[in-house]
Amino acid sequence: MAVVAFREALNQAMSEEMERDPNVFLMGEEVAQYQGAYKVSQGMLQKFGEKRVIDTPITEAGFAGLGIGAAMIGLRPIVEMMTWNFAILAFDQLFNNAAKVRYMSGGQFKVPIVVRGPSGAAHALGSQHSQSLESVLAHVPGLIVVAPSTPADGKGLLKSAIRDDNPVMFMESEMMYGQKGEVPDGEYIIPLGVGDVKREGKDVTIIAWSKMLHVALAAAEQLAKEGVEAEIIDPRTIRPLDETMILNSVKKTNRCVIVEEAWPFASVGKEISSRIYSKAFDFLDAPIEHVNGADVPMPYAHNLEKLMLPSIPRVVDAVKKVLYR
Amino acid sequence: MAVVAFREALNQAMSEEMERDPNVFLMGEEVAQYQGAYKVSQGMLQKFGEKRVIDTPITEAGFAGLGIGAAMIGLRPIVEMMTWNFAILAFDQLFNNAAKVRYMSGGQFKVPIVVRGPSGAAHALGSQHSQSLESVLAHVPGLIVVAPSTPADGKGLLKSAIRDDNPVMFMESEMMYGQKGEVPDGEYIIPLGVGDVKREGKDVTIIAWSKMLHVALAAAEQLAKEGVEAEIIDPRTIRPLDETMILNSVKKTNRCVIVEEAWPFASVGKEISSRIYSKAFDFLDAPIEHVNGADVPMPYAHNLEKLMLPSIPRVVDAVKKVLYR
Amino acid sequence: MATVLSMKEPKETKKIRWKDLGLSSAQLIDFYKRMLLIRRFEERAAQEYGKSKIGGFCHLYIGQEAVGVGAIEALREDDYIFSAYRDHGHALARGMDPKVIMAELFGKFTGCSKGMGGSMHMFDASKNFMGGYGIVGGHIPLAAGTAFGSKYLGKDSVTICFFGEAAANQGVFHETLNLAALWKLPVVFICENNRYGMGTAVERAHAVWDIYQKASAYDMKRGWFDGMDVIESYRAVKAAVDHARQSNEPTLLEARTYRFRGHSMSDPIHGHYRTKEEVEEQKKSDPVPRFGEELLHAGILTQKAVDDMEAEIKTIVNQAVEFADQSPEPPADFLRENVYS
Amino acid sequence: MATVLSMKEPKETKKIRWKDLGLSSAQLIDFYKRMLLIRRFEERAAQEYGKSKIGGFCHLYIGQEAVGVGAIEALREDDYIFSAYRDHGHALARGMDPKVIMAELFGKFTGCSKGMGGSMHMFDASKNFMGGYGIVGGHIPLAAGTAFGSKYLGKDSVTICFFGEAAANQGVFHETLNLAALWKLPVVFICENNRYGMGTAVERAHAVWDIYQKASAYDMKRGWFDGMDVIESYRAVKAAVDHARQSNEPTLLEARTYRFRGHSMSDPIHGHYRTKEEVEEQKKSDPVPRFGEELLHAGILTQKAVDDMEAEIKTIVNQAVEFADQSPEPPADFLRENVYS
Ligand SMILES: Cc1ncc(C[n+]2csc(CCOP(=O)(O)OP(=O)(O)O)c2C)c(N)n1
Ligand SMILES: Cc1ncc(C[n+]2csc(CCOP(=O)(O)OP(=O)(O)O)c2C)c(N)n1
Ligand SMILES: [Mg+2]
Ligand SMILES: [Mg+2]
Repeated sequence: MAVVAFREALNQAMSEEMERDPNVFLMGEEVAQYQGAYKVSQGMLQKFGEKRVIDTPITEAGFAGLGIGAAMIGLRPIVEMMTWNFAILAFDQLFNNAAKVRYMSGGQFKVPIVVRGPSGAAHALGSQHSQSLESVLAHVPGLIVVAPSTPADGKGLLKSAIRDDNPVMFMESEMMYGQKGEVPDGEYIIPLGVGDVKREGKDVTIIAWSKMLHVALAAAEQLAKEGVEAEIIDPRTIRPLDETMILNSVKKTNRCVIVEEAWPFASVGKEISSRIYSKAFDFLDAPIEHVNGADVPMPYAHNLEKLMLPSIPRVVDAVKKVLYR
Repeated sequence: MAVVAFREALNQAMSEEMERDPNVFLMGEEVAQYQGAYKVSQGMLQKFGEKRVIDTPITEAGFAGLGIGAAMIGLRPIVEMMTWNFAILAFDQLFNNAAKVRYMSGGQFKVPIVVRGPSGAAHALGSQHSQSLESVLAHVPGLIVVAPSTPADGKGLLKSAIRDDNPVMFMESEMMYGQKGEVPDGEYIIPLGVGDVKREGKDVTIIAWSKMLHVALAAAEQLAKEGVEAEIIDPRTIRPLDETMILNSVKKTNRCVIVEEAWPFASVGKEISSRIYSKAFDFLDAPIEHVNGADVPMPYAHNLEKLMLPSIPRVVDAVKKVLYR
Repeated sequence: MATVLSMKEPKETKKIRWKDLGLSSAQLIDFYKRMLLIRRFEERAAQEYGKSKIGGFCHLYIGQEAVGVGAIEALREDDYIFSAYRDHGHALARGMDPKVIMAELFGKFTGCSKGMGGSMHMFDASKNFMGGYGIVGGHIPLAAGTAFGSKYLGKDSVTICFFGEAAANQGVFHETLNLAALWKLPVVFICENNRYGMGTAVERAHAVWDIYQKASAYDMKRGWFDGMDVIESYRAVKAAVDHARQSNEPTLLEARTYRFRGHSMSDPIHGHYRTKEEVEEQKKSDPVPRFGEELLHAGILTQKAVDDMEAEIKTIVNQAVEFADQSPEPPADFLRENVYS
Repeated sequence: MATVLSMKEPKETKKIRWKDLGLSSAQLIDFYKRMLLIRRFEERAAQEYGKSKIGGFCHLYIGQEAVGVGAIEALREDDYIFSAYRDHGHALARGMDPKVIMAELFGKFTGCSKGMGGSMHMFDASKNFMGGYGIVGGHIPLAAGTAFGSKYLGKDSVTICFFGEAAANQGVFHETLNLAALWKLPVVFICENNRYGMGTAVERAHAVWDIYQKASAYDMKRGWFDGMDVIESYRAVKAAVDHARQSNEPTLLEARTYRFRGHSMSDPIHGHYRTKEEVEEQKKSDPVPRFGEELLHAGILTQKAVDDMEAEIKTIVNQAVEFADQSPEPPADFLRENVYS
């Protein structure tokens, strides 16, 4: 197994799929000549040429819509959003066209598009550039939402996303692009909708995805020193959600903490906790704790940004709370 | 007390506030010459003139943004969206400007704008015209979200919304515009963030807002015949949510059903159930039941549309389920 | 209009008729017949709407038939068509079966979108009819997408995209025109300027009166034509489509037309925003009788042929209603089909 | 440029200098001083960024000083200014205290946005500096909003709005220009065409090369000017602002300029998208020395005065850094201030 950075794993996924299927292409701001704003597409222009690695003007609605149209006649566009914050400009295209064409055409046209890019806070980017919008996207039936936390998951899931016939919203993280991890050699596929236990434990279940998985893992290390064995589960795909894995873990540990970077109101975390409560009601020994980004826009000041985001101590505290320690 | 239709109550609220404050104005597609796509602004052009009742081109992002800019220098725009489905085109303006300017300017600029219009399904309008997006809006800190269910609430809350210094997203319903109800005479104000018990009962709490309140009320009538006394509570304001009222009711009835027209995933209903579970954990005698719009885009066919939407029988069944009947 | 690229005044363009277009008499008759079919179909749709057989919004194409028929006749079978919510006429012009269109309006499983789309969302993959869309302007970039796709796949299909003049104010129209011009995509944008976006007259919503001139911001070929004249429509669109096919260059065409009915079925024909007189005046240019008379005078049609045609169309429309009436609704479990996530 | 409305070639416009503009020597010196302040401030910001005192994205205005200074000097105090994320220069040109700007960059409570905004979101209500915005094109309709507000309130304030040439592709730019032209709003749109949107050259993103011509789609007054020349910037913007004030008519101005640094601090000065040679060539038109030399030759500035100015500015910038350094971060409970819902 090779150790590769997250961006490289994503690059492999795209490149392999483009080699496999001539109908796959990549489009977005700065993906080609500039080699990617975050260098995820490095070298792809050189490898696949201008026809298949395409720089777009800064018109998120326009090129997302163009991708949807192309997908309707059998192409498989990968549309890079420089960040998901900018994709808000394309929400009408995603909500009203990508998510609905298949349904309202009675199944005649599919929209096999992948829209991908980094989500969430990086560092000191301020209010408009630090949003985690997975719950907004996952609210909309017709869209699949993926948020991987490791290079291997990123690769395996992106390959599945590209092959899937539905529109897949693929949420990465600027802060993780450089993070390295083992990625199995050769063809490596992870099915959409299947979560992963990232750490086994018996005392408490911590649910986290994307960047927060790593906060959870670090908290678990610390908790282990205090004799608490946390089980950490990563849904990986937000919608459809691997409810079985979640329920199984909670039924085993009887306690649960959900860590997410997003704002708390009507978040994915609330979807998850509400499901656990309703389907594993009798298994819970304590109310579920949520650790979220604070319910405010992201402040610029470094000290407040840190306060805004979920942190290891906050996760540790939440675990102690559900353990009544 | 006069009996007036919902649209008339909203018209009164706007007209009274425009009389009170010259900085309030109304802007949107067809609000002026055409007298409102759904006649909510009927007569207002004649009363207030072209300067204050303004027809816009079909450019939701443009005129929403224009309203935000005007609000930054002290005007109090009411921006009518012909329906909230079209407001998706303005989500960048709402999420990134309306919700954040106050925060990221360190409090220097406020955005006292009201964005209002009908939300949800009307009848046979199909996938793109039948969306209930309150959870998407309520996810974003900085935005206030209101969804009244009666003419009186509509009037009282809209007046508060217009006077509030924050951006308020005000969600009405095409299906309710003609609905009549008593509206107190004279100045009538309802504070934002305060819910209302629409029916007292002891056996079960049904939480519902906007159009669904009426489905809940009808279900309660039917249940009453079977000896079940449902308490029906209407948060009225979605964000900030009147958590106290909700918890008090559930602590009394020990059972809860949440009815919402929106899709289920990461919905407002999930926010509410998750809060109840976590804060009234020991008071619940059964898992909370959710009655939602089906997790699909809205179909056109009449039979499927009916199946898609929450209905009286579905609410009755849910209540029976939480009562273990 | 004289050519797609020039911007002549309507009077000049009127003089040129079909002689130079190589259209056979059979084709001319077919133009007329299709327009008549749309007219009668829409009239019947209005009646069925009145009987609550059709629900929701229902936007009739009455008055604009010449645009859709002329434009779509200029296409090949492998070309792509996008429409907005005023899409019945385009679907009929494309040769979709009136039965499946009426069934769709009735929300039946035999409808062209299986009853899932309704009036605003007619689709037919077998005819490259890429659908009707309800968000004003929202479908315009999709049309650039199929044009992009044709080019990517090395095919010479062209895409045409219909939208109203009010849609040309939407941001995504601008974004798409820039993309289409920059990337040289084989797409023809057809703005059906019927002078009103709902109740708003062009001059109350647009800073320029000549909608086609919006293409100047993208250095794009552009022109307008008399949208009440099916021959002019065919001529202009054919030229633009041929040009797109040969050179991959897009064009923005403005069809000057008029809607004789209200915006949708719930909207009065005239009211706060336009007078009865204006509508009556416009009806003098009704594209259907106007072209019919021209064909009569030219000896291409006879009164008898017209009468036969009316009878035939009446039967077709009757059968469509009967078919729709008798068709089943979608089965309950279809509610959860076709959305996989 | 000769007038706001004509579209002359740069060579012609070069010949006209400040004589006809009624500018005093003191004003001309002030122009120079402000440009120099921006240059030195930005150079220092780059250093402090290197020391991690400044976080996030940091977009320097180096190379474009003449645009902001000339434009903002053409305004009255009660006029409104909107900027994008490349906003330090505009804030300084507006006369905001370098201390509060540096403190904002440092994320301090004494910053112009109390440390909540950062580099991209500088606000100053007391100077009608309506803020910097990070979504490309997203602030453009807000500027139409303050212009609308001035008119509504019966004031004759004008709004100017800065944005990059890449922003002119965004849909909301188009929607806003239509609204501004249709409603006759007193707003001047200033497109700072520095030839690149991040790494994408104009011609790779725009179907037209003359960005100002995009206004033709709205019948809007338009023009371009040499953005490397502070006098031309002042001249063009003054004419447009005066026109807006008198007639409520908007204008689109294109400032042809160049950015000498990378797009943001994390971006190299040259690389895949432009060559070192190109940047060096452009530096020959550096607006700061160019105008300084002109003033020297005209006897308006002396070398001594320039040296004194450099020293004074150095002190100002040093003090700004010191102030920022010593200022406190926002208190923890400020996290939840200013968001009421
Ligand atoms: C984004 C959006 N805003 C508003 C509407 C409501 N609406 C539907 S059609 C229409 C008028 C469109 O006029 P035009 O584009 O000229 O087309 P026409 O109806 O005249 O064919 C409006 C305002 C909508 N469907 N979508
Ligand atoms: C909607 C949106 N898309 C993408 C970005 C990322 N981005 C920030 S600046 C920029 C380039 C903008 O170029 P231009 O408008 O020419 O301004 P300049 O940076 O040259 O001053 C891009 C792509 C963004 N901030 N917002
Ligand atoms: Mg129209
Ligand atoms: Mg630029």
